[in-house]
Amino acid sequence: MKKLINKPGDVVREALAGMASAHADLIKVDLEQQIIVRKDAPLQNKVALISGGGSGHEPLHGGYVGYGMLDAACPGAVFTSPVPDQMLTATHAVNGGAGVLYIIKNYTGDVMNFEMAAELAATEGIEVASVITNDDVAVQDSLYTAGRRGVGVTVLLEKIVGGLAETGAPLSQVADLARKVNSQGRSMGMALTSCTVPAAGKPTFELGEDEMEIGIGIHGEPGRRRTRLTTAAEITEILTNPVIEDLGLKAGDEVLAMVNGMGGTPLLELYIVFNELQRILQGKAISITRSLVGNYITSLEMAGCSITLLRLDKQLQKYWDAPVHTPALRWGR
Amino acid sequence: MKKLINKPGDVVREALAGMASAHADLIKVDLEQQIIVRKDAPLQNKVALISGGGSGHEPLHGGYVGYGMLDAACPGAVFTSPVPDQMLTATHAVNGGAGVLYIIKNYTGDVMNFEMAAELAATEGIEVASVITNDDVAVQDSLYTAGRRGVGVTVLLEKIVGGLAETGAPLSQVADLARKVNSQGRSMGMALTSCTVPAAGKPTFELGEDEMEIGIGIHGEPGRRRTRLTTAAEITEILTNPVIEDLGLKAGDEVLAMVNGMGGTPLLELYIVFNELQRILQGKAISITRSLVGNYITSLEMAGCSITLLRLDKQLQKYWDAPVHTPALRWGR
Amino acid sequence: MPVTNKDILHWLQRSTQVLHENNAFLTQLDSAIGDADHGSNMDRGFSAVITKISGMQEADIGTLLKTVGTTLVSTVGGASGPLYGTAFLRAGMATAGKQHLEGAEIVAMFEAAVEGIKARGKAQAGEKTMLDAFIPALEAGKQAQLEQVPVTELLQRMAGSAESGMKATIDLLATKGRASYLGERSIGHQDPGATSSWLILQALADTVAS
Amino acid sequence: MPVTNKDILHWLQRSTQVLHENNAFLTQLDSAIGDADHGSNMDRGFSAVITKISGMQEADIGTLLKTVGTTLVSTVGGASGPLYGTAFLRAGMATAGKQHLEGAEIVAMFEAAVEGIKARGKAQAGEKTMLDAFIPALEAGKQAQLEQVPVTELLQRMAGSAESGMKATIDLLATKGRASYLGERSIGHQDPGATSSWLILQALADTVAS
Ligand SMILES: Nc1ncnc2c1ncn2[C@@H]1O[C@H](COP(=O)(O)OP(=O)(O)O)[C@@H](O)[C@H]1O
Ligand SMILES: Nc1ncnc2c1ncn2[C@@H]1O[C@H](COP(=O)(O)OP(=O)(O)O)[C@@H](O)[C@H]1O
Ligand SMILES: [Mg+2]
Ligand SMILES: [Mg+2]
Ligand SMILES: [Mg+2]
Ligand SMILES: [Mg+2]
Repeated sequence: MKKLINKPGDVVREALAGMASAHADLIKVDLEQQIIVRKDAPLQNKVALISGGGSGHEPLHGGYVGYGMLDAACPGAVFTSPVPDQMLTATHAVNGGAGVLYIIKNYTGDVMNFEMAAELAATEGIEVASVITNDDVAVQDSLYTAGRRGVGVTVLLEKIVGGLAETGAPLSQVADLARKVNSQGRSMGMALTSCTVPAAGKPTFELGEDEMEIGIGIHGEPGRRRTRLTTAAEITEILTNPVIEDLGLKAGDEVLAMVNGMGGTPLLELYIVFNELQRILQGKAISITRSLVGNYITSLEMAGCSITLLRLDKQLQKYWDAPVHTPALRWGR
Repeated sequence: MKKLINKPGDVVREALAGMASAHADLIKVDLEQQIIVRKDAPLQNKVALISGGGSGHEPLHGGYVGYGMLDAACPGAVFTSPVPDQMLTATHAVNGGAGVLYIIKNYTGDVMNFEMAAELAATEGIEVASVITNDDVAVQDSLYTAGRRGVGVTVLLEKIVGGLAETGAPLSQVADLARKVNSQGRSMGMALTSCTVPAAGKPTFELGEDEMEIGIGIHGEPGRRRTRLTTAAEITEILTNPVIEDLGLKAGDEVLAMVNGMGGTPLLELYIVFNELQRILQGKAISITRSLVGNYITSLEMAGCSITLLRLDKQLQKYWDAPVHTPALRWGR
Repeated sequence: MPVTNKDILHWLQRSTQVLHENNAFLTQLDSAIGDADHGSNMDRGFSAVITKISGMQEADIGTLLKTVGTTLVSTVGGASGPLYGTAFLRAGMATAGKQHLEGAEIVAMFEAAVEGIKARGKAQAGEKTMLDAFIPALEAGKQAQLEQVPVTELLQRMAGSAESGMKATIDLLATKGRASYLGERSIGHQDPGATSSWLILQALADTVAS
Repeated sequence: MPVTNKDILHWLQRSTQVLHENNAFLTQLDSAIGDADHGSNMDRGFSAVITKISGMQEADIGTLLKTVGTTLVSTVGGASGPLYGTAFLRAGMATAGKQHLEGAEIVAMFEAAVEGIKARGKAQAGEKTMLDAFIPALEAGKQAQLEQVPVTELLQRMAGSAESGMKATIDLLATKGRASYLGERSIGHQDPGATSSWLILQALADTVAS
């Protein structure tokens, strides 16, 4: 295992300490409770947005805490959902009286831990709503799985819904927009390499020199199928077509397109994939109105990428464009 | 070689096409001449900033074209300096009559190609000044080397000097500030892994499971020495101490600190390094007034990091804080 | 001889040790069909448990088990945190105030635990989860209780059935948890959660036998 | 027999082919002490050259070589682009208007090329660069010219000296170019630029001999 770390058990705490000093203008970090909170929280009469999940997906979620996005993030151990105590502490730290929205990626662990936190918050009379993201078309949603995973759309949702929350909209409206964003976005990912969980010390799986995994999530896990490595053009087709189909995108539609790196893929390659994506969508007369190319929701040092398309309308575009100021996403101020 | 590419020979052109469509609001890309130009160029009576170098360092330089930073970037083949024709075409595209500043990283190839471009521009009567960055303390500047390489400081310089140029300052003043920034910053880098130039098809060098390279540049090349892999704490010491010493930093000094990923290192680890850096500087009563943690000047998918410290004063801080709007760096608008 | 609160304490200590020793093994199982963290999750949780209960020599069994439950919920995370946490919480509720447990009480305790896991995880037998170790163990416990076997034997039979259940997960297709994303590819791998469940049940049988 | 402009065309064709065949080899040499691009740089440059000069059967030697120079400057980049570009530009200036070259003119042409490389790269002999192939070749050419040997032999001797010079770079410590960053670690590796220089000089000797 080759990593810039000290002890595997200290990875998350030390990275949080680093974040705290690098972004002291934007966030407060509680190293004891392991939560990241917006500097000016709690904000009176603003719905507070909390998300969380295992570490190893940086900048998700801690990098998205700040003006116009999340009020708090709860990072768990690497690839391990945080615990209800973190979420409850975060809830106390950010609740400004207008209620709290939990943004939960659909993984059994995340769902159950947030569920327990919500139960506890409810007993204290705090108004909590939850939205679950499940945009990964690699998982066939059916009786035979835990349901589609929450992946790339989570980033876009945190931004867009954060934009609305900043206006002082009520919890029900904020939660509705969150559900709408989730319903209008889909993703699919692939890996060229696995990654190594620090505590495990070796790669989660092994891939041959000419192999790739299609339909991976964001936990360094194997995907739906292993196939021969092929060109960026074909890989982009493989990822994009199911997304387009599942969303029912058609000529004239406008989308926000994200080409996301899994952590170990150079930006140069992500732009090549974006070029292919643009070509595919252009061929179907779907226009990319907004875009994001880079590492936004990662799996440690995994090489690979995911593609997310979000069907845009006036409302989503407006809150996407709204100012945001977080460690990892910033515009308009 | 596992990469998200089509043909090795098409990598740069296709990535540029991807950049062009992803950032059509900020940049114009000339795919024929292989140059990236600020959307609103040429700007009358503003000194134009041009940089360039081999591809594979993304977001450098193309990601830094836009308001408050570069007017144009010339990307060469992967790890290969661009040619004078690109620089000259870029010069024509951005010269608004106030002169042009070439920002050149100190590599024999970059220096010679920019030199030839400057000679050609001079024959056309275009006022061109050049500044060479050479901040890499891993290279002992002496009669026995081609001089220190230009690395991390280049990013900071492009931002700060871009801030001044935006105010309409004359070329001599812009060039002076560039030289000042270069003189006040130093860097050092290390690698956990090598990287693979697409056209070469295999890693530039091989490192054992418990080895690292200290004193690397940004071209996937071997460094000054190979040593046993150690902790993030020790690695940060190894990189930081020569930088502090060479800059002559002392208690009370303020710095801009950049922890830069080489392309394949997760943000989680970069924050751990930043935490160590903060600890080291705190121990010497040097304060980190501004910071940057992430992938800003990379070597394809190399795992590793570099540390850059820039001694700040009022002037540098002011232009660092000035608004910038480029694909890779954005604030204040 | 009934199971005493001392036995429960020793069981928890033994579980902590066994899970620590099997950290890498459990993570290896989780690498194949999950995300390579089950070993460190369980190890982290139980090492917090052992600290938490270190001063609780005199506590009744219900209090002990509830403490285990809340500690696991607060320190494990992932899927296994809420599931094991709920299991121990429910087990603690079923044994509230007790200083020792007869066979029937042991079975009732595990019944409550299993109900808790099912309620929290919305899974049932055959989905390639920890339930595929717990449910056969519970069935075996019920049967043993019907046969009025001594507590040591009851626990041995439970552990034995947990072990066969765990081994049987190899051939199952996962339909719950992270392994379900693999579809058919989940077949052929032993479930990590079923494995940790067996380790914990075996630790109980071994503790009481010795 | 003097070297004709046809010979020069054939030389450039042969060089293009030889550099293409040695693309991987040159890049491998550059991997050890550089950035793994010298092979593709030279290959890219000369394949542009061959396209550029394809219609230039009637051009004089000076025009041909200047075209090579500008093409290399415009397509190679890196350190080798300006250096080889300048070398060919200067060689072209030294042979302006000529349809054939006698031994003395060949030596003068290479002298101009070497001066160009020195001026552009600010290097001298012994710094582990292409000059360590070019300078011995030039010296050998001068000596051969003093001895009034036929042109074919003069070119053979130049190529032979370039080859020994290239091999001698293995033991040199690099003090110019990218390899200088390696310090002592640059010793033990053959310089890629000296190698491509030898390949080009050998191609000339082979062209004229055949
Ligand atoms: N819905 C569920 N019901 C019961 N057990 C489950 C369920 N989902 C997952 N599990 C168990 O949890 C184990 C995985 O635990 P762990 O690796 O710690 O959490 P995570 O899957 O969140 O990484 C699985 O092996 C399985 O036995
Ligand atoms: N200053 C110099 N003078 C002469 N030759 C040089 C000089 N610097 C580098 N070279 C030659 O250039 C070669 C490297 O060329 P290449 O790999 O194409 O460019 P780069 O070093 O920019 O990647 C070296 O092997 C060396 O022979
Ligand atoms: Mg997990
Ligand atoms: Mg190069
Ligand atoms: Mg797991
Ligand atoms: Mg090179």
